[in-house]
Amino acid sequence: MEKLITNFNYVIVVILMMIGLWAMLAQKNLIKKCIGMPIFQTGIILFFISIGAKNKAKVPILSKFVVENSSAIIVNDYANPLTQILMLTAIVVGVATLGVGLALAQKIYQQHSSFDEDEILENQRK
Amino acid sequence: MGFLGYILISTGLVFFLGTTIGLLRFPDFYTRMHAAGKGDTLSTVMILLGCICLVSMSWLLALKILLIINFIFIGSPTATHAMMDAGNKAGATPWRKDSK
Amino acid sequence: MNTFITAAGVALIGLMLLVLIRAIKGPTVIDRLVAINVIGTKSIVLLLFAGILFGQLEMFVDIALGYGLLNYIVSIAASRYYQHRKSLEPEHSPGGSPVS
Amino acid sequence: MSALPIWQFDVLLLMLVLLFAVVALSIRNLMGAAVVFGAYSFMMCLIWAGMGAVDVAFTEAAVGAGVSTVFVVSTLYNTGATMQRRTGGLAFKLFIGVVVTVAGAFLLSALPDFPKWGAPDSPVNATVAPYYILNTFEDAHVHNIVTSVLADYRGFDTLLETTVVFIACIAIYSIMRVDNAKLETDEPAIVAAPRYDPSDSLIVRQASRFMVPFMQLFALYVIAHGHYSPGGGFQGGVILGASLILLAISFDLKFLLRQWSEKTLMLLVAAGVFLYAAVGLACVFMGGNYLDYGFLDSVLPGERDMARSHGILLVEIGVGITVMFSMIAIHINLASNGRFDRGL
Repeated sequence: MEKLITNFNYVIVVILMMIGLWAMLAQKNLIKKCIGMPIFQTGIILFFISIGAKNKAKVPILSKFVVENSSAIIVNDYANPLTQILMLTAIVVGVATLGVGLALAQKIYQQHSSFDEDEILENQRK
Repeated sequence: MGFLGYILISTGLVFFLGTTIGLLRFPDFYTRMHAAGKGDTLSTVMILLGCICLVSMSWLLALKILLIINFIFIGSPTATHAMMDAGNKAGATPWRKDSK
Repeated sequence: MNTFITAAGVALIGLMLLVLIRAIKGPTVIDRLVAINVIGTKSIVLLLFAGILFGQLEMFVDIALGYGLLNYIVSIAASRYYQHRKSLEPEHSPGGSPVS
Repeated sequence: MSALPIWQFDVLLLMLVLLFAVVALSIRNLMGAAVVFGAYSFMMCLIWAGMGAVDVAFTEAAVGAGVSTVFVVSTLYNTGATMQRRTGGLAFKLFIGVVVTVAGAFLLSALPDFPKWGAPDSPVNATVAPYYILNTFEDAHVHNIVTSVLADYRGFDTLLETTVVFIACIAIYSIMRVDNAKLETDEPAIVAAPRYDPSDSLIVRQASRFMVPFMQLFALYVIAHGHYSPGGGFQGGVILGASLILLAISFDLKFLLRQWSEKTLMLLVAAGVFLYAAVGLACVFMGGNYLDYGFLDSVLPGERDMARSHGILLVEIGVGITVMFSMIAIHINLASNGRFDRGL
């Protein structure tokens, strides 16, 4: 129970991933599926960012003062940059893949004039 | 200077409270838009000005925040206009006294 | 000062929650759009508050500036959408709109 | 050092973000769902900022406010779907819910083994990451550690991510693009949108005309100043793309296509990746490894560390070009239904 409070971020991560996965599997509407995909994705991004966050740390940008006086850099003053760059690219790639999903949905709508999975399947059987 | 900052931020929060109440309580889209369009812009501008007064910062930083205020001052009323236009074109009906 | 900013930020988030009620309830899409626009403008303020609390405002002000510039694109897109598609109906009465 | 992490904000915002996710999925009107999804992205941006990930927050801000919602809106515009069909299938939804909950329970069972939230001595923070923090200024003369890791230490990763954006753009192009000449005979156009409409709002057009130059100037600043403050090719590219998308929305798609023809757009999408790869190849010719910018010091001004700094700038420009034009190409494809003549 105590872990539930200190590791609160992971709980949110898991719940976000569950919501996204549920939306992608259970929602019949293609647009809703396309919205569920980024929710799942932000769950994973939140996992990475929150695992790299440090208590009482600043943003990972060296200040002019530290650099010019060549004073020792204290590692724990800066948040983890590595997890951040892994996720930074993932966001832009995510919006590009969202575009691919929407393009597919739009093409399917042109064929079947519906976003609904059941109707599309019915149309195909005819 | 700091005192002015506290006052400006508090006033901005009060205006935002007004916006929120207006958004929640007004009966139709146009009146809600009235509350949101005016109160939102004004409260944001006030809080940002309060930030400039409250925190000691370089002039470049203050200029950047003033630029944000400038863009909000142009962008937010444009958005309000566009949404009002959208509501009008889409056929949102205005509230009348005799409508329920 | 930090306590005041923290309190103001928590108050802003609380008021945003109230605005979210309009986004959940809002009978038409346009109502939701108004609420979301208000939330977007207030995110700019919250970003600046985060910058003040971190003590590194110069790093956060760029993000806020980007938000200030980009915040109204969605409203204009929605206005274009409703210029050509007159399909504004409360969700609980589907009426004659194309259901899919 | 008044470094104060704002966990109290974060806990509130994390609750709020769950609420937004649920609301976005439960609204039956698709346009409403798209709009609320935009606000979900605002909240996420605030959370990243609260955890000190400013670059990620910037990317999320540019993507969430500028492009992703507009993509969904243009898809809805071209299809004309407004409402989700009210389907039964409650048993199916519940079954999926149970499956997902079981999967989530498995993940949650690992909860006690994770390091504490914000612990500085967790394996992630204590093994590899300190090297970057300690050495980035000596190696590459860059203040922003994220930029140097992005474009220099992990340059391969970013090159391939840029390629993924490029490939996604190509995929959308090949899915959506239709031949205008054939279209009339094959099937009737689903949307009979009017052409340029003079009754468009003058206010919106004038405001866009005022804002777009500032947006582009700001985006160039973001790309160039990414060494010292949050920013870089991805953020600047998305803002540049959003500025042209704003032009296309507030004027007309034709207005944009008069200046950027279809061919130019697609060539420029490829040109960004090409610039990135070419900088890497130039390093090979100068005698170093692929993407080892230090060996460009005879071409670029400065010593080896400054050469790395300038190499990073070149690479960021390449990323910016690809991201900008792929965002525009994706928008035009989605908004015009692949016809490249008119649309949202």
